[in-house]
Amino acid sequence: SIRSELALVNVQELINKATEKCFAKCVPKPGTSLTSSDEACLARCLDRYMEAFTVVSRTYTARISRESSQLRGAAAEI
Amino acid sequence: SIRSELALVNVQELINKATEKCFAKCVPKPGTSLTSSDEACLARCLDRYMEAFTVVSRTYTARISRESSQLRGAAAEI
Amino acid sequence: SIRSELALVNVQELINKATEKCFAKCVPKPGTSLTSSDEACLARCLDRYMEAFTVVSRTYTARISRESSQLRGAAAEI
Amino acid sequence: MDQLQFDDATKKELASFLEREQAHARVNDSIRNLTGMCWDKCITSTPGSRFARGEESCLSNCVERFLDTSIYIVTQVQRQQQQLLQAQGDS
Amino acid sequence: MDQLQFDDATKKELASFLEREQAHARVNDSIRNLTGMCWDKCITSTPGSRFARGEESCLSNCVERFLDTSIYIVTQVQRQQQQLLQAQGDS
Amino acid sequence: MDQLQFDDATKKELASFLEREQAHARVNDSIRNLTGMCWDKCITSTPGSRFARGEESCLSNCVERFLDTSIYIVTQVQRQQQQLLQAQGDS
Repeated sequence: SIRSELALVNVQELINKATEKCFAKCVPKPGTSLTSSDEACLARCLDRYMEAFTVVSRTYTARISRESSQLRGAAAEI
Repeated sequence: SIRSELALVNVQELINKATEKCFAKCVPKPGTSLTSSDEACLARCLDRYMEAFTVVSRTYTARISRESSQLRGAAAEI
Repeated sequence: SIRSELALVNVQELINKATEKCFAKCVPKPGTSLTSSDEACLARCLDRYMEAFTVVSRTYTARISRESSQLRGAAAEI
Repeated sequence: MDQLQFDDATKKELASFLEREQAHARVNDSIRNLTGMCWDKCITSTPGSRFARGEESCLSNCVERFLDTSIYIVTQVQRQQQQLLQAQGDS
Repeated sequence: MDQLQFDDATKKELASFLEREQAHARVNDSIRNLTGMCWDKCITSTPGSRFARGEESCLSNCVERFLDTSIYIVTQVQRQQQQLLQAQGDS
Repeated sequence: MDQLQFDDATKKELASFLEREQAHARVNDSIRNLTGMCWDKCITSTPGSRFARGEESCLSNCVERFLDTSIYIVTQVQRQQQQLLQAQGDS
């Protein structure tokens, strides 16, 4: 369906962004292999990135619903 | 019309860019509210950004019309 | 044809990227004209950028073909 | 690739479905972009097994202040346009 | 979503209108992108009630030198391609 | 803008041609993006008449390690999803 395809695209783009940000943070000087300490950094970075996404998502959604209930309240007063 | 819709998109993207650039400049460490000095910085930043847009637009347009009149001049010589 | 148009778009976007990167590197403080030393820097930068593109392209393609032959090998074992 | 024929009610329903999905996609884009931008602003240390002190509150403040900024700037633009229109009316 | 039928003259006019609008949109995109890029290069101080010394001339120089750079690079690419073709013709 | 009619074999061929071209375009996009990203990471000196010591190997290592990173992260995401599904099955 269109809906699940859009959701998939969203997840893929989120993972691409996490890959880009975590590569920048954890592999500043790319060597001849990914060391186990690089991988440990990447795993923690991915967890933090997903947590950051959750925090941003929660804050954004709460703000939008707060604003729109204010708008409805203002409309009711007219 | 298509024309006014394109113009609207252009203005919206300009405002989005100004918001992004001025947030980066005026709110480097986001706190629990936007202070009045943050807002003063944002107002000045917005004015400068729009002025920068005008300077860039004027310079770009003048250059393009200079280049195309040169091209026409060169074509006339053949 | 669609194919040659796609190839053209690819080359144009590569040149745009090279222009952006080399302008950032060779013209950090834009003056009233492009000096001959700016131009010499731009020429070398363009050569290096195209060489970088070749290195990246070769490495990427080799890796992809290595991975897909591994996949085929793994599939044959089943 | 056959031509589909819809009656008017179905067309309306389809249009409003697509509109909702597009709005949804725009919200998702905003959240993804804000995550990237606020990550760069707030997460400056090497990633640990949890957020460093102040990083999580920085993230939510970053979202709230960015939205404040966005509203403030749109309001400023509208105010300036109104002043422009008024000045034109006066002259 | 009804099928529209245009005669050839209208089709041509429509095509050239769309072309002009697309060219216009490309110019707008370039100006917006140049504004962002030159802003980062030239406006390094905290925004004041007017541009700081040298900022405005930096902005217009930035646009002019970027266009110079763009022309220079395209010329270089074309020259190299011609040399390549000539070398192929010689061998 | 006339309506074209294709038979099924032609439609299939066309679809697979477009798919191949799209895959090709995606590879080109990836290579261009990687070039930009690895250029910023590896080429820090002023451009000379050849790469500075270590720059070329940095470029190819950058591509290889980025692909390693990409595979590692996708694997991590899949592992976490499986653990989530298992935990749901157990409860």
